[in-house]
Amino acid sequence: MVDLPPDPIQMTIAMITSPLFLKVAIFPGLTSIGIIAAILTWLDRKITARVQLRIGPQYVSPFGGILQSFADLIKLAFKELIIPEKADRFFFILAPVFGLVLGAGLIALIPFSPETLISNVEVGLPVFLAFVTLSPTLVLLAGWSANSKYPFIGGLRSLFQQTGYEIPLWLSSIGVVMLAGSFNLTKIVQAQSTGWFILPQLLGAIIFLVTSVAEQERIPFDLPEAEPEIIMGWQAEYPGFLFLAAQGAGFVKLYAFSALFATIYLGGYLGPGPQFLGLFWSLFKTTIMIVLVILLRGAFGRVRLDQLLKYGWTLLLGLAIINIAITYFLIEGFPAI
Amino acid sequence: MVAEGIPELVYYLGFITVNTLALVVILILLVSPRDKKPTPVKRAPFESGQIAVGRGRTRFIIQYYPYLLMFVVYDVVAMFLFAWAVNLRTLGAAGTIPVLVFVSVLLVPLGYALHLANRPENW
Amino acid sequence: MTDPAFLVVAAVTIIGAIMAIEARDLVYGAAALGISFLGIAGLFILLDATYVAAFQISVYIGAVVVLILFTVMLVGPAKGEAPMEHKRASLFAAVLVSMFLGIGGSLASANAFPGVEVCGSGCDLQILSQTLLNNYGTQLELLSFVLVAAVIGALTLAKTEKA
Amino acid sequence: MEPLSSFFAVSIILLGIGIYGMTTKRSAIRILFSVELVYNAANLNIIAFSRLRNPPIITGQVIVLFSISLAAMEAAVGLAIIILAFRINADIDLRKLTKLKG
Repeated sequence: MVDLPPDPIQMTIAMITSPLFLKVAIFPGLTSIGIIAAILTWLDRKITARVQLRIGPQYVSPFGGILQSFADLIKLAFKELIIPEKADRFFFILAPVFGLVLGAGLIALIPFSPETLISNVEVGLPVFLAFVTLSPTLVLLAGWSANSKYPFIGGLRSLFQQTGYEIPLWLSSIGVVMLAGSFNLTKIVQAQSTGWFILPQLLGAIIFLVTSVAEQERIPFDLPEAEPEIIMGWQAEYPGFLFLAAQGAGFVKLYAFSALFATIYLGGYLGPGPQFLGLFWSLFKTTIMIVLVILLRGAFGRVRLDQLLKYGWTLLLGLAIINIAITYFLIEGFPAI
Repeated sequence: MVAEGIPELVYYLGFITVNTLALVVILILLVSPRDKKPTPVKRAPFESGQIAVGRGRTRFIIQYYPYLLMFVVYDVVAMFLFAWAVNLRTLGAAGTIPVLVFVSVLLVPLGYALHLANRPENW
Repeated sequence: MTDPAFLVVAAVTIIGAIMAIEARDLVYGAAALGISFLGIAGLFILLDATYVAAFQISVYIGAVVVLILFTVMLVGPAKGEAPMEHKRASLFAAVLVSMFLGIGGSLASANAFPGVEVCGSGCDLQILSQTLLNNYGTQLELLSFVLVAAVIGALTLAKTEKA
Repeated sequence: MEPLSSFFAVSIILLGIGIYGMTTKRSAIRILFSVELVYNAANLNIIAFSRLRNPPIITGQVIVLFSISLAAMEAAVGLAIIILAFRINADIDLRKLTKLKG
């Protein structure tokens, strides 16, 4: 009896219930990213409001307007997509979409806990940084495609801002690799079982935090979308849902970078208590980092582009190289050379 | 056959791309309202109220060109530093001398680029 | 016979390369070039060279293609894209390409030795770093001088003396 | 495992496209595209040969690390020359770059 190919219904059920699909679609995957990005939008507005002694969103739901961003999501979805006629339609629509995909792709590499890790890549950290290096290119293409002055200037600013902070971001994460001896993020977390890396790597952690805020293009480094100067920068021409995709990518990157900071410097899923609490610990540390980064928004003014570039290349790069030297002497002991 | 972890990453990226593209296409085709006769003003580029004059993709001075060039060079430096940082414990001092020379020699063009970038009359 | 992953990635690379040369607008060409380099990074992953693939993406697409995009935006769209090729050169080029493909095809079919399934020490990261620094240390130092020369040359070329 | 001939064929096709681009295109940036394509075809060949020989060795990947950095530098210098050419006669059509003095 010829064995029939498994009929498609069986196959789809098998696929949907496979553990990988559950991880991809539910926890570290798509739905959790959508919900967390929406909640972060609300949290960002709420905390900035409280810092400025006002109340912030409060109407949409009983406790503190937490569903405000879901209401915005529905409102923006029904807006008309006005694409300027001289705009380049292909890049105009695809650039924010792939910006969102790249931002969400970062979450797959981060080990929230050993069993909810989607892809345990041997070269985890360089792949993460490779995805991070690509997003300003998409912002440049988005700004260029809108074919109007302010978005183009915003796109160019994103390109030049990237050169200022990208190299210190890399060199500060090299300190972690030297201590852990591997790129694999799970091995980095396990290497921190004796002591978290934030203690020997304090300088590196500060540089990493500063440059990751610049990578997310949040205040004080939000030059590409500086509201007062170049009206929302590269997002100025974006209508309805595409504007949401452009904004959402920023909050997904905020979530991804805070999770990476918690994984690299604060010992990921390691913490007192039984082993299955790991997921709680990693999410707890990530939330602390998110609140810290959001508080930065309330406290600092915007940095000028030439200041950012000058200090990025002199101060941040020098501190990153000093951090590598310190870590080297920590490992090798002083009479090394 | 492929390195461990890459198929799941490709599966994840494919899953997200398909979902986002499907969402955008559905929104564009079905959900968002369509204006049959868009007035020219509606589709003009948004310049906070002013009439857009001149080319959209304006000319710009390349005062920050040295920084962009240094970004390419220090990307390459970071590539070798990552390779060195992975097994620093087994390499010891003998392995670090080439990297030390590599990084210190490459500080020279950084100085020249910073010197040039801070003098905008050169561009 | 050949696994589908390789066919998809190779098709993306080749179509990206053709688009990069033939695209009417230079920014489209630069984007197609980026996609072709992404395909080549995918081929590196198929060859178990994941470290090189990660840095091919970040150095090539993250820096070189961005530099090309920057120059295209600075220089490219000033003038309309004139129809460029003329017939005689493309005929000569087509002959050249077919001759190369011919040689390549024959060579490829000749040494069709299949690869070894497991590459133990051949693609281990630690051994990559050890060989890079122990056996190729001096080459690394000489490379730094080449990089210095290239950067200072590019800077002096691109700057103008407002004498 | 993918036999060497298919990787070799891909890199030969890329080489063919690169040479076609170099010979027929007049815009300097297009020629830079094709030079980069030929560079990548060579990198692909080096890694394919070093991975698919009988005991696979690692030196192929080390050589490609050096080659990627040199290609980045070559692109940087090429683009600086293009900017200079654009500044001199406002057009990067190679047939107009005939005056030898800078």
